[in-house]
Amino acid sequence: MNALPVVILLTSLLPAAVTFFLPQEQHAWRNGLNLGGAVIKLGLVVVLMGAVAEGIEPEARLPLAPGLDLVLRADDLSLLFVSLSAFLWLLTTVYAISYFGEKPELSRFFGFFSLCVAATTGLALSGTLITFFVFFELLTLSTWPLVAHKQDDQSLAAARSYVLYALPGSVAVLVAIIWLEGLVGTVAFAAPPDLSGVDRWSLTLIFVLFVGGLGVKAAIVPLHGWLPGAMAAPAPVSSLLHAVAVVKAGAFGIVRVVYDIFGVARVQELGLGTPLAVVASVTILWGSVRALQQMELKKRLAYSTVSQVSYIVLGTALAGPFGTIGGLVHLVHQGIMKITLFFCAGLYDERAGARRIEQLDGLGQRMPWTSAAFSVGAMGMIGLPPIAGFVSKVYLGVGAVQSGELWVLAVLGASTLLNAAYFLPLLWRIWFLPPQTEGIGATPIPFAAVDERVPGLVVPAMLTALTSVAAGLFAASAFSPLGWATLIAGGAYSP
Amino acid sequence: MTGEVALAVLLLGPLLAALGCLLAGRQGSTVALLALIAGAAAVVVLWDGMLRTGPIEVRLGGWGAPLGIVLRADGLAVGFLAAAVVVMGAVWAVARHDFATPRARDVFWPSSMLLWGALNAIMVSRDLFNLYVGLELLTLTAVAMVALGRGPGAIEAALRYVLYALMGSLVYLLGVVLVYHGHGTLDLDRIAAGRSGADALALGLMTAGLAIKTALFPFHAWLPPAHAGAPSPASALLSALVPKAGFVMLVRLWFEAMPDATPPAALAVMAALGAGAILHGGLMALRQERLKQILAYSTVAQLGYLFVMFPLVGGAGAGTAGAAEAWAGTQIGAFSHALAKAAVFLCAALWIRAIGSDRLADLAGLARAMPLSCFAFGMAAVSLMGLPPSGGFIAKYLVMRASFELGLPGWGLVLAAGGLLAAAYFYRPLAALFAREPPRVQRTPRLLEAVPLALALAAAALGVLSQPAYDLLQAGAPAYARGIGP
Amino acid sequence: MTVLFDLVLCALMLLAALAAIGGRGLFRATVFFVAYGITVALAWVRLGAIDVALAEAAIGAGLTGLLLLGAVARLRRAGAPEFPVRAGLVPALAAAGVAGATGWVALRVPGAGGLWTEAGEALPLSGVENPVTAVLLNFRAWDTLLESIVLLAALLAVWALAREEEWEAPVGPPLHARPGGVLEGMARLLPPVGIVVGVFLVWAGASQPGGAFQGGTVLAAVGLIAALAGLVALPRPDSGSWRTALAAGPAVFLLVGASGLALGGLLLFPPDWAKAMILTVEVFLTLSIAATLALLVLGPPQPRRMP
Amino acid sequence: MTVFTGDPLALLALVWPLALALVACWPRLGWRALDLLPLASLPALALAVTGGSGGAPDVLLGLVLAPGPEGRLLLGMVAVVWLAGGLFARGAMARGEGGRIAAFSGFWCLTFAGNAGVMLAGDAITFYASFTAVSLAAWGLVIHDRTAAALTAGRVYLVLALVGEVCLLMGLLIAATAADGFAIGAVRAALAEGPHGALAAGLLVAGLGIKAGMVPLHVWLPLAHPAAPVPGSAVLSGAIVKAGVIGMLILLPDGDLGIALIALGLVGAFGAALWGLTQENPKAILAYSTVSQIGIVLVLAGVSLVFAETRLPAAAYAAHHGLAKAALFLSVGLVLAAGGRWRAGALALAALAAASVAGAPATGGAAAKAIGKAGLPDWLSGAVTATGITTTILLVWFLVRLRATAAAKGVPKGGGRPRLLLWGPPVVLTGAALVAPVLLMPALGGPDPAYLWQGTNLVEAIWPVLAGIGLLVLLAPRGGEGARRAPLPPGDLLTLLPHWRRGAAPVRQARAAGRGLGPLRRTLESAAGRAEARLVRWRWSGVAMALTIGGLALLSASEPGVAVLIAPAGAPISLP
Amino acid sequence: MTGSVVLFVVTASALIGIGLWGFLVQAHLLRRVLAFNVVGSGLFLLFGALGWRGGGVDPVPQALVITGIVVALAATAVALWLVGRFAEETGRADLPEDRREDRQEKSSAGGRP
Repeated sequence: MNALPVVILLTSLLPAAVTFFLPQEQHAWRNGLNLGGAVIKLGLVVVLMGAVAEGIEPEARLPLAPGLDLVLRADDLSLLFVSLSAFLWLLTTVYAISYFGEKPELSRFFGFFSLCVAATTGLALSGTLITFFVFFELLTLSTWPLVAHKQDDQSLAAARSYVLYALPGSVAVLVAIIWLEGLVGTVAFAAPPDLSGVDRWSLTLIFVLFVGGLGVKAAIVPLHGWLPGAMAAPAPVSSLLHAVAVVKAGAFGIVRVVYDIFGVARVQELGLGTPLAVVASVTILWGSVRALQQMELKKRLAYSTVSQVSYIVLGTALAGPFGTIGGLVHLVHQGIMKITLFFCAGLYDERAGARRIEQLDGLGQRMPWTSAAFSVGAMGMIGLPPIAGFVSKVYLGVGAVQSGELWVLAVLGASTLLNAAYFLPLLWRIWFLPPQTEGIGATPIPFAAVDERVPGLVVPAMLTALTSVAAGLFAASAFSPLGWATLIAGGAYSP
Repeated sequence: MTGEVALAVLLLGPLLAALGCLLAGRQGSTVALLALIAGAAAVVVLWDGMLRTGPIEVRLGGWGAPLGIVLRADGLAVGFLAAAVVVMGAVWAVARHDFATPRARDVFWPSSMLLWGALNAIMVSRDLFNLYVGLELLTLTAVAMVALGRGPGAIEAALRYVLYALMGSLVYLLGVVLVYHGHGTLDLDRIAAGRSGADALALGLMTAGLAIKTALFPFHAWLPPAHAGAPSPASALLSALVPKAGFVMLVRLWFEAMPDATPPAALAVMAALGAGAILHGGLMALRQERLKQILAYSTVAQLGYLFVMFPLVGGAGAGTAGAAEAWAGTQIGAFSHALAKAAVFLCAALWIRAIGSDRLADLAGLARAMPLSCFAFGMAAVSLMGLPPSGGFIAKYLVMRASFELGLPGWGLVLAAGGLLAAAYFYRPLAALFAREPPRVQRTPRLLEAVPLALALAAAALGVLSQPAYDLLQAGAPAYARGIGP
Repeated sequence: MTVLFDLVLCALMLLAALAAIGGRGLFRATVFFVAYGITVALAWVRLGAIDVALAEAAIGAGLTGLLLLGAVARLRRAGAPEFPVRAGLVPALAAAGVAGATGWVALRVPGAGGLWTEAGEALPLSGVENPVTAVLLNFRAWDTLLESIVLLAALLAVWALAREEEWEAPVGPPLHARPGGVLEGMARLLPPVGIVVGVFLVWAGASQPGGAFQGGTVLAAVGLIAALAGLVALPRPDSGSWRTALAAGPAVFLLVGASGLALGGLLLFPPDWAKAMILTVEVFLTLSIAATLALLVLGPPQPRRMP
Repeated sequence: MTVFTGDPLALLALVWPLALALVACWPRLGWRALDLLPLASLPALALAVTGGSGGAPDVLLGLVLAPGPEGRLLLGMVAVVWLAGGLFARGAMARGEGGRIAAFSGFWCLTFAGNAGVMLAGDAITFYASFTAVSLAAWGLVIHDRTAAALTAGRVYLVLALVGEVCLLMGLLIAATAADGFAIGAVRAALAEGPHGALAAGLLVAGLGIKAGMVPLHVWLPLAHPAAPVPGSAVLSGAIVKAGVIGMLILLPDGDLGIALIALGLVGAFGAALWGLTQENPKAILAYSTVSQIGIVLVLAGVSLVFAETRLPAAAYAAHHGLAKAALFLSVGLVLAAGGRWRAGALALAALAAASVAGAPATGGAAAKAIGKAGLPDWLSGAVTATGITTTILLVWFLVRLRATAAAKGVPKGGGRPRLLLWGPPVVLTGAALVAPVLLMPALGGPDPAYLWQGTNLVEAIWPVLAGIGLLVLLAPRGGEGARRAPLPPGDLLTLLPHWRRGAAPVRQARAAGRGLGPLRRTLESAAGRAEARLVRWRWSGVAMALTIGGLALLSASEPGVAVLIAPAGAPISLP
Repeated sequence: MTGSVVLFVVTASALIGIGLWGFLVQAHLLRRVLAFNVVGSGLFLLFGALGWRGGGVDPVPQALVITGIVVALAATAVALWLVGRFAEETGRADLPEDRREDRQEKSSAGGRP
């Protein structure tokens, strides 16, 4: 059982390693390999879930140097993230296979793609800070070629700005980790370090470094500049990037730092919860305002991610049981909703050539399934019941009140309105406006020729849309993300 | 005795092979291969033997110090011997295709064997003057390789290199003279056992001399043109291995020969020079337009990393776990730099073969044409940036942690900044490789592309298998760098 | 009296050095340098180090001077910079500082006494009577072995300067010795003498001052004169026999050193066989050193421009 | 996993319309999706009669469907209104454009689900979810015609609805936190006593008030009602605004908050009625009438808050208003669709419904007022009676305008005999409005129906109506239509606002960090370049070398190395 | 004898200083090589003088000095041939960075091509 986390990691890592060396023409092998890995992984994650639910926490350890062990360990928090990434990996792989068809450079793409998922998995299953950092960096590195995949100027510029932001962030995290470990020794999540002997200012600075460094990935304002540009990547990448991989890694890291390193009580004692909440709130609002100004669909979605991911941080910062649950559950909810939106954005782009929002006009007629899925995602983002986003919002709101941070409610409210302001016009255009008569985009696709019926693209979008409805509708069920999040929060607050 | 035989193979083998290459002419590479195989076997034997019985000591001619010369293969030495044989092997594989003309062939193969022999000699020698002779041999072979370069700047670069090297050796030798005067011996351990009023100046002189040879900032100006001007496989040797010889000598000098003459302030000066190298080299690398120049300035910067160790190992933290971490981290960093830097230079070698240029603009789009080597370049760059999972990361991590543990976070932060600079200057070639338009390329055998990949993977593997490296480095480490680990 | 002699000697050395460093005209500076080398050799004689004196005279002054003169000739047409480039105070202070500190420390710090005793005690076991030779070829044979290799490396570096298309040409500059001229006459006369002197130096090195390096230098000089006179054809860098000559000495040294492993240790010369082994090494080494030095002076193959 | 508990009918009332909404999406259905509309509210109607409750613990955060008496009453009313509206729509809109009709049908069912949900909700989350559904889906009803007016109205409606959503949710969250649970009762208690209860209650009033058409948050209403198709207007005014009302009734705690409600209610009751007189469009006039009537409901609700009494009277008044107002809206459609004597009949039907709204004697309106006034203090009772005057004036004005509009439109093709589906629903609704309150009077805490026939009460019911008519005759502008000033646009307060710009002002994005670092990087790089140019010259290298030598030597000589403190074995020793 | 030791040590140091100064300030490459040799011989002389006792010099420094002389010769040869090749290619006997006319340009352009 202890080997299970390693095996789960390998289900992504091995396909990645093999895919790199597959000749370009071996489409069947490559697809089989990646799909197989994804399916096996999902299965194993379910097994792991069972184990963790029974209270077993498998752990595998690889000593590197003294005080530097790579530890893979599954606890309930990591499982939340792993299951999300396993599920979405499978769907994204299906989507990506259909999306790319037999385009060139696919071995490279899928290699890095699987590597990216492996990094996310590793990050989720990390048992120590340094393990976390190792995978955190692997993630940075493996996503770069994905962002640059199209290899045009825009992609390369986006990739450049990504690295420009990510690496200083990594350095900050590394400094924070090493500083902390220099003070209290190796830090494992299972046994939070004893920080009582450390002076206040060091702790504060370390915390700021952590949040600053992880905040780059989590796209906290003003460290978010890379994210909107990164939408230049192919749709499956954007989907993964925005839903599970990069931004989530940052948010997940902040969650880990707050709960498993500092502990909620200490964060409050240091007076850091409120500033963090303020930062998250500013991000939420700023991201929304910027999204409102975007006329390109994927850019708008990207800024929406900026805004939404900070819900997670906000929940963490609120440092109460409900806030925690809200933040954690949003980790999952935002993932499935945002991936739906990006799947659909990819569909609009690929099948109708629509990239700008005015090009969406009337597409609901020709692409009803896509548009339905998109609508679900968009309404979920706004927080309309019974879609998943609503549940997050409720918990965050209650968390805010619990913590006495009533102003957070205003932020949530304003964000809801802003979300509505930039999503509803999209729905309006898709469903209610007449189609543009001339073709869309650079190489016009005649409106009548628009055809969404590519199962590999539509079905994943539909599935994630359904999942986000189910996650919200059956939130009270024990097996829902909310159920898991509640379980985790119980752990965080029981001692 | 096995250890001694293995050592003899590593010391005499390359020299004999060099003579063989000289005589064999066309078959030079075959001779070199035989020597490399023997050398690799010897390294394995030595490593194994050393882990079982501790450092292997040979008193040449049976004399021993102070009259004779003592060789000792400790963990540090064996580590570098291993790195050298791996890099040499990789360079061999690429150079076999690269040095086709009689002149290049006839000079390169003997010179490369001599260079290897000189490196091996330096790594195990415990005698200050013997180290000097070894270093001279190393320098001259390195100059020969630079002079082999075809570019217009190669001669100038070689000339500048020689001038620096001449002055460096003289200043070092002056220090040796003072040490002999003060101690009546040249043996490192015997020097450590006594004290002399001449130590301070001798340390200063020898350090300055070695700093010049190691291209430590601010004495690095000769290195970039030389390493950029040499034929690329030779550059790999020069950048990956040659400066490490001077570094190892400095380490031996400061921590083994004269630990009592190295107060914190002096150690801090060394680290400050290292910090200067990191920042200056990084910034200069950012300015370059040619790949090999970037790589050469990167070497300047990376050498700076190694010197940050000084106040951490020898300072107030001596004897603590932090010191051991800094020691191991730095040496692991040196190993992984050797592997990774050789990998990137070999990539450059392949690319210059394929497109005839190493200007960044000309590299555009190479990722599509030569994916394997570009991947290798990327992986090696990751190690050089100090990002996980790689030896470079473990190195940076250990040293940084030591700096924080010992309450000297400034040095750790310099490392962090250096990592950023490295990312910045490696980004440009990487981005160029990844651009869309593939250039016209001559076909390169896939197997050849696998060579830098193997090196890059080795550098990455060092990150995962750093525990054996750590154990190795603990063998024969100075007492105050021998920690038990947290 | 001796002090006065020393004073004069030292003054001469300093003057010659200053003239060599600061003298106007390259040729003159080089000549002063040779003169300086000879005064230094004298100083070594004064110090009673005849081995070093021989080496300094033959190598430090002689061969180096020869190399410098050749270089002066080659650089005649090169654009020369002003002299000195700018004699600022700071470099002068820096140089004076380093030198002064060295001298001061050297005088202030009591010497540890060197290795007189150890060398003396070990001498009977070394197989030779000359302690310097014992150090060179036995106690610190590894140094000497590397040193002989250093020469080879230097030759490789020099050869690396050849142009690709000239690799097949003979080494050295084109020579135009008049047949029957003075040079030829001298060249016919000198070699036998030189060879005798060289061989003697080697042979004597075991018990008296002299040795492979000094002997090799003399042989090299002889060879050079013969070559200049056109008596010996200049070899090509890829000449097999010459390469054998270059490699023989170090190779024998290496093999003998390695054979020590069978006898109890690396580079071990058992006292009984030491003399024979060292002599064997020395003979081959002299040959190789002579060849190497001569080729070093001749330099890489150079363009043959028809007059 | 428990699917549901309690009465399955409760769940069915909610799920059934949702399922129908999905069915309406079936593209083949086209305009025939209208057939679904009347079906939507049947289970809810049954539930209102049987009065069951239930829940689904796994759904949302534990779905609880437990209507109180007010909820049950309003649920029944709402179900009837939607049923009638659905039938009318089936009659009026058949054979329209397929896709649009299907969308209308989908929104219809969804809106109804929400409308039923708010009445059924037993927990705050269910209430909020339903409220959202009824609010946002109703937008689809408003914009159905896609005219410019409809779209503007839709936008205003949507913005306000969303703001209302947010206020409601925030208020609920504060309260639920204090209550440590989402049960309606607990939430209400927490609003009264918990921390930040006043703030939460304020937010709730705002959120619910927007929906209910409470002055001054009513501005969407006069825009949306005329813009929507007739059945849409009917359900909007009759049923949907009651979602706000029910919220106020079941969520707001007893206390002084009621005073605010009374004040706002009075302003609305009179102000809106007067403002409605400026309107020409009969549906706009009806909309202002709705605002005015809701004002009365608010007064009643406020009183029940202040005196901690049952909310049933307010609910009863609202229920009657729903029926009557829906009947009025439908009759607008009927009048316009009818010709000849059929039109006269339709106008008479409208007048009947209007009389009921005005509280004419022996109507359901009088009964509702009687129920309401039962607990009122005298001065308030008088005020409520006085609203009869304004209401009468407004509704007569409505009838006048309706007749004029119909006349202007002329007689429709086909002789003017409307189909059963057009006249049946308004007739039924009018009937219900006239009779149901009277029948239910005792059950709703009012006096016995006989009360209505007592002389004084008759007089009290009739004088406002007469006074209104009299006033109208006195004040009516002479000189016919032409002399009237140009009508004011609907939307009153909204027109006072300056034109609001679309979208936020452009915000300049902070320059990318990389670009910001550019100058610094260039400076550093060129400094490094200059240093490099120096260091390559021996002049400088040599000096640096000398300095290094000297510096290290001096430092080294100045104090012993620290390493000497460590004995070879690793044990520290002390310096002598 | 002590007096002579002092004399030789001082002279050797002075030679080192002279050579070093020459190395630093000379631009002509041949003069640099020459200066290097002056430093070298001064250094060797210092070694000898310090090992001087009675009628001879400590044999170990003697041997080391001989080795040093040979190594210095090797380096000198390489340097001189390099200077020759450099002059052949560029027509100059000095490095660009030491040329006065270039200095202005160098410091402003920063770095070599």
